[in-house]
Amino acid sequence: MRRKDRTYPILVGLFLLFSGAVFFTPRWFSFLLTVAVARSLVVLGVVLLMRAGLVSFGQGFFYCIGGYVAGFSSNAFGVTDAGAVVILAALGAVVAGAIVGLLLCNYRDIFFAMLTLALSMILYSVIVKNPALGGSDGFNVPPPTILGISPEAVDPRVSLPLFTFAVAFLLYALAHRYFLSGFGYAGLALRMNEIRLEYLSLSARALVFLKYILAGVLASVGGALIAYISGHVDPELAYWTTSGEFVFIALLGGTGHVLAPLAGGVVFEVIRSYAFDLAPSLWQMVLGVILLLMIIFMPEGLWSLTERFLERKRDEAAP
Amino acid sequence: MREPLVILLDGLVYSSWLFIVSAGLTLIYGVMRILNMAHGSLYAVGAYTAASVVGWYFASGYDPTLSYLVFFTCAAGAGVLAGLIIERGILRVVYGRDEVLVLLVTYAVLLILEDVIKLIWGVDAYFAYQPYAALGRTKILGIPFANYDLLLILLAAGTGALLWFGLNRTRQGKFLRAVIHDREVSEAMGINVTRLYTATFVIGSALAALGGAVTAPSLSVVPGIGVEVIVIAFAVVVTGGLGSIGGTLLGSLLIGLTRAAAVHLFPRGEVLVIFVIMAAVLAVRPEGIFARVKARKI
Amino acid sequence: MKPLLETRGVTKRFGAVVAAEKVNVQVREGEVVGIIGANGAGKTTFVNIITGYVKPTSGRVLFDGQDITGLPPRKVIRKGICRSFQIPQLFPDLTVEENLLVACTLLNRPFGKLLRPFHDGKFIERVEEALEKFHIKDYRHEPAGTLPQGVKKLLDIAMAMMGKTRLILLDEPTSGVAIDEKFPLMDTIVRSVGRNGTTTIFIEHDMEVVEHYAERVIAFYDGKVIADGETSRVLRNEDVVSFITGSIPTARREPADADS
Amino acid sequence: MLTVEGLQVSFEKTPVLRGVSLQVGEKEAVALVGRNGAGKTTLMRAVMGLVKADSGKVTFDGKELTGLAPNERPAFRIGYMPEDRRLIPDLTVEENILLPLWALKEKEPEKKLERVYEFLPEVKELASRRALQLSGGQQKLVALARAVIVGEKLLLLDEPFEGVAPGLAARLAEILRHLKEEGISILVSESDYTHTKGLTGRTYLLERGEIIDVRENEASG
Amino acid sequence: HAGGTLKVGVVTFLSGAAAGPFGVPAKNAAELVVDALNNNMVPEPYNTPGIGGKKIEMVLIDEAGSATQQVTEFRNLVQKKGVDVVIGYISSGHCLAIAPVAEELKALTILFDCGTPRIFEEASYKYVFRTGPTATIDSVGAARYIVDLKPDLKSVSGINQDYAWGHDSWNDFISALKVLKPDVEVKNELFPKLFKGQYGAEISSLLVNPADFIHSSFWGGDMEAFVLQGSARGLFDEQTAILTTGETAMFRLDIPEGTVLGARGPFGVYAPKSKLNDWFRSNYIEKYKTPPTYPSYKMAQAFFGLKTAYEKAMKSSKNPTKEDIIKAFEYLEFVSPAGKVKMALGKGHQALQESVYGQFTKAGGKPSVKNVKRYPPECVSPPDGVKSLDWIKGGMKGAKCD
Ligand SMILES: Nc1ncnc2c1ncn2[C@@H]1O[C@H](COP(=O)(O)OP(=O)(O)OP(=O)(O)O)[C@@H](O)[C@H]1O
Ligand SMILES: Nc1ncnc2c1ncn2[C@@H]1O[C@H](COP(=O)(O)OP(=O)(O)OP(=O)(O)O)[C@@H](O)[C@H]1O
Ligand SMILES: [Mg+2]
Ligand SMILES: [Mg+2]
Repeated sequence: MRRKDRTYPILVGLFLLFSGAVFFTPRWFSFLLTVAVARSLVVLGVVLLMRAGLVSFGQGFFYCIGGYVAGFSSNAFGVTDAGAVVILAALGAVVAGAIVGLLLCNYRDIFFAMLTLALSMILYSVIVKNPALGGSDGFNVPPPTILGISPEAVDPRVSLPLFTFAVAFLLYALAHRYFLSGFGYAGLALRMNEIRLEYLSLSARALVFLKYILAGVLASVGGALIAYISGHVDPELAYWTTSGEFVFIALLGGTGHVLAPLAGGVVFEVIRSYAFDLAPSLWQMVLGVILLLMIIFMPEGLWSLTERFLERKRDEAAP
Repeated sequence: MREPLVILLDGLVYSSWLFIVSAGLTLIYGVMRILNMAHGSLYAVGAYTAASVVGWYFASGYDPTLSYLVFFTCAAGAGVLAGLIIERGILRVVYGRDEVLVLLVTYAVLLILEDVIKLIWGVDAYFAYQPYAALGRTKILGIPFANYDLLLILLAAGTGALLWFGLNRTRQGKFLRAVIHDREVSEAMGINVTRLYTATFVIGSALAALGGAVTAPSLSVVPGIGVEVIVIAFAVVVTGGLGSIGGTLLGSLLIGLTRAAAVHLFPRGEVLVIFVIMAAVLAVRPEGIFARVKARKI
Repeated sequence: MKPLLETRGVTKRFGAVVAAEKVNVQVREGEVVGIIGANGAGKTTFVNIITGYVKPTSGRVLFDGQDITGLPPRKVIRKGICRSFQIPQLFPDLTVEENLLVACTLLNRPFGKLLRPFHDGKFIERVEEALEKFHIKDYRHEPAGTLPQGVKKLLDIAMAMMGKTRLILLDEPTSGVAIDEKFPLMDTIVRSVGRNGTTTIFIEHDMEVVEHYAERVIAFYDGKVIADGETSRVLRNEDVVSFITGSIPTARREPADADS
Repeated sequence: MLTVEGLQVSFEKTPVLRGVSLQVGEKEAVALVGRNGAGKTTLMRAVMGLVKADSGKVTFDGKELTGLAPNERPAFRIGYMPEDRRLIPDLTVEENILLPLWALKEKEPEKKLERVYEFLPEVKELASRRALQLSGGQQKLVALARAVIVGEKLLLLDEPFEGVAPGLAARLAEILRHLKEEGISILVSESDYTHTKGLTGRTYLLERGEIIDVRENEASG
Repeated sequence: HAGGTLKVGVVTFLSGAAAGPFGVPAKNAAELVVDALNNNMVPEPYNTPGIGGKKIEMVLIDEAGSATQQVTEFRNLVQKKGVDVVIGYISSGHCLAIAPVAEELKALTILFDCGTPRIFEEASYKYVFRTGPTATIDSVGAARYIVDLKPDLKSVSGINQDYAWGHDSWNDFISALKVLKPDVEVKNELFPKLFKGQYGAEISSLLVNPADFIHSSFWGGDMEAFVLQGSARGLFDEQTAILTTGETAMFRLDIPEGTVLGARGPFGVYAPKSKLNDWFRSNYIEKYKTPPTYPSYKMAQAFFGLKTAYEKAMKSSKNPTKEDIIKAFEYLEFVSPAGKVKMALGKGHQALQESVYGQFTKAGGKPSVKNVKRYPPECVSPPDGVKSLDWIKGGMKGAKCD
């Protein structure tokens, strides 16, 4: 039996909850939440690929593109509206993704992972070498207007998180719809047996191409949002460790559901923040140990907790 | 006309280092399908061990010629120990799980090891320069080269030959290939898979540590040296074709030589070279130079 | 009448191994053809070549008069050819039901419309029908990867038959299937394809199945066609007997025989 | 020789074998017959230790196997042929066959290899080819050879005739009979009686994880 | 402590490659100075307890991680931990990212080590100060020094890390040198990847085309590896290296005789003799068994700058507000173990100090420096309001060198 799908109402509920948090929790927390949500969009892209059996170690490529689109839009081209920039960032990702996707769609497994990594590292070194792009130090991004509302009119510390949540939850809803579509399942099928997929008249390459671009769009939008949230972009956005972290969060959350990346993202930021706080010089170890324990006891990611919970409830409900 | 020859020599030295550093990675991946992110940390463990041992050795005033043996052995020993702990203590629990998940486990190990190293050795630099300088230098084409570096080429060649022989010409090598392909049926055929896994991981770790040890004398051993090594080792291994020792050798040569050429002729492009080469090789041969044979599925 | 499928001088070499040598075969619309042959004779390779999984070293494959040589499987499939596999090709982590649903959706919905929800009522009905027909209803919620060998086989065939087909190629459909399921399975296949005049080619090692269902038999040996013709004639062919079957078929075994 | 007592196996709480008991005596061939999903493969795998039994006991030659690791079993001269062939694709056919002997550190594996080739000249022809390119049936033969070379006391054969051309299948049955007469115990699973009819002395009928019938074959010799 | 506590967030590298050479020496200095101030053990002019009588409470954070992460942590420091002042940041990228956030949060922030002049040249900040000199003085000082050392120099090579710091250092250096010696020839311009560690090919390249001097702004492990590998291959036999951060390694590494060493200002061995310096140096050595290097000095300098400004602000009100402190801090002059510091640039937010270079020698058996030359701030730095590179390329107009 398929469970009744309550994802959309849950998304709306979460959006309201998160928005409320902006007003009712301490500033540092709502900031952390905003960062986590924006970054979890990138993770959502990683998950989208992972469901199709593709691990991208180079989502930093798009993340960085999004960030720099935001940066350049305001600093060089005078486009300062976050709404417009998010759309621009998405378009940027489509263009970039379509170009490199043509090469990438021939690869699977570790080769896909390494090539995506190579691409992001190439972007990284291009930026580092290029003073016109800000070099390795990057540059600052001024606060945007949000759908026409200037930062003077409404405190960006309120408007930016709300905007981020709105964009993110909209994309989450779309992604959920996608996961339930023919493409979503074709992705699962791609992971498991490409020969059969080919014999079901679907081109695996076209599918990979499409998914790569979609994941890129998510990452790019996440990058643009992060650029505004942190007010700064630098090539570190494209560095492989950044991408690695996204994969890490994806696995932390799990790939079973669209909300998993969100759970992973928030938990990760909180854990890291506390690890930094409690063990300033050993936070990596704390993080590593937590990660290890999670993998050993929760191999399906955080999301499996909710599955277990629901299962228990169902067992209880049954006579 | 001497520049091309200098490039060749520089490239060979660099390739040798690349090979020693990546061989363990490809071995572990090839056999266990584990992309060991902690490889770099094991490299760092080797480097630190070597540096400490060398420091102690020279401070005690023993015979310098024996120092090489001593610090190689100690570093490899440290690698074996670390490998054993990681494999028996952690990896064993996650065997059979998804490849990506195991990758994450090694990432966690990397995070932990980085701090363990910091706890043991602190953050200050360690030096082990005596063995590097002690061998003197040779002028080739008027350019002095450190004899130590030149010996590295021999060491790499030796390691490569040994590994190749072990994998392709011995029964243990055949067992490894059986296990690589089908763990379960190998067990049913009487192969002790657990032992083979442990052995592989330990050898791979020892190789990583050895890589660190041979590098230590020409470096200042500082936190983070391991992290830098991982990406480049991955690039080499993927270029050559995962799990193939010959491929790794070729990958090292290709990347090492091009990189040396770039430094001499086009210094600004040096960083890009590794990835461009990798992308170019993969564009032509999607599974690396020596692609693994695929089983017939239909 | 123009043949539906025609191979002209198809040859395939794998290094020193010749898996197909100048194979010339013509199959008419609506025919039910059995392929027999020793192990390694080139039967699977023949199917692989037709469906584009393997490119022939030389020779042509024509389908309905069109040259389809070297087209990738997905394009061949779109022309109305489908196949099942000797080693079942399933999506191991999806349930039986989902496997069928994926097959049904992908075969019947154009790429552009894949954005529609996957659980579509029309397709669910057809999946239901297939579960019924192939007697795999009990397994519907089990992941395909852990199914018994025989059920995997059934599912594999069911998936192949989810689309609109003019030619179906079955690679050892009954191998691994329990004895008392073999005939019902073949009945199901022949009945459901026979309805719309689909041409059927099946590779088979069980001579009783061949005898019972094939109108015509093609015998392969060492990459070559050594006999081609009406079933009983081929099965009595000397070469066929000595190279492949080992004996001339005797009394027909009835399915019920197994329990007596 | 082989005794299975009250074997119980389940996957995720669903029982697949429910208290199966059977015996294979010395110089005896026994068939395991059942429809798809009856649990034949699971039974064989449990005997090889590839799946964990919840309860029950497997003894061979008077020694209990239950707690041993799978890789300790070939030392008892048990040969196993899995239903889905599972050769090592990048080893040659010959290496594939020799693998279990190497694992046992056998002194003169070549001698035994010669004997197997005598039985199965088809395999000898393939000896130097890599296993990955073999056709389905060829792989089956090699897997059989690999089981035979080590199984000097017991052969566990999971559907060995499936996908084998009829002429050859008849010969395989012949070979198995010969081996049995040489003193090897054989447990063979089949969904079909045709090939084992003249071979096996006893047939266990398995259904939904239970033995529902045991039949002594008069045809046994 | 009658006056309560002053919470100071300290951000510096505690892990990664920058921890050893910079992060931990800076952290050590912070601990030393905080401890000494709290216990009123510092000599004149800082012989009053704490900061304005308040006990200093230090909150330590690792600088490792991306700029986004640093921004998050900065917010945590200010909004969650409620620190009064943040002292920190070694990476220029982090400084650039933090400055506007500090401004947004109205959080008093002292950048202690990062060198990029962009911070106050591209924007102006109210809440942000930098108590260390910019990187401009390193490069201009280095150029002046080698011209003084070898007036007939013909050629230079450069090997710098492939990121902003390396590129900027080289650009400033070569531009300044070309002003001083218009026909100097550049033999090599190498930019190996950051943390590459293996410089075989680069060294060959430098050997194939030798120059009089080799400029390098390498730091930490990279610098030390370069020196080790270069020495082993005789790179420094004929060519003299200028290591702009070389001072950090001079007590640990066998540096070739005559190598030009910088300390990014009058720090470390170049710190002028004073009671404060003697106290700092000897206490540091006693506590950490190694002499303080320039990052230690710069950290101490940040604390002393804060103390001076705070106490100056207290003169007008007993409990100074942030605004009071800022007003006191702008254009402040104070002393540190490295001598006199003037907050002269960036509208009074950017410190100015002299540039000092010397040559390494082991002549006395102990590592030390010879031929030390000091260039006054006005000689190596643009006047307030002028961008560094513009100033250098424009011929370093208005430089006052004597
Ligand atoms: N790993 C597994 N996880 C879950 N269920 C399993 C697993 N392996 C087998 N099963 C289940 O156990 C039952 C018995 O399967 P088994 O493969 O033993 O049957 P079989 O008698 O060999 O059938 P066949 O003749 O088709 O090969 C089946 O219902 C199958 O789904
Ligand atoms: N990809 C390949 N590479 C090399 N050789 C191959 C390849 N595919 C098939 N062969 C060889 O071609 C020959 C024919 O194989 P094919 O699979 O067509 O046989 P088959 O008639 O289907 O046999 P079976 O009844 O055993 O399935 C065999 O000798 C096989 O080893
Ligand atoms: Mg076949
Ligand atoms: Mg079975």
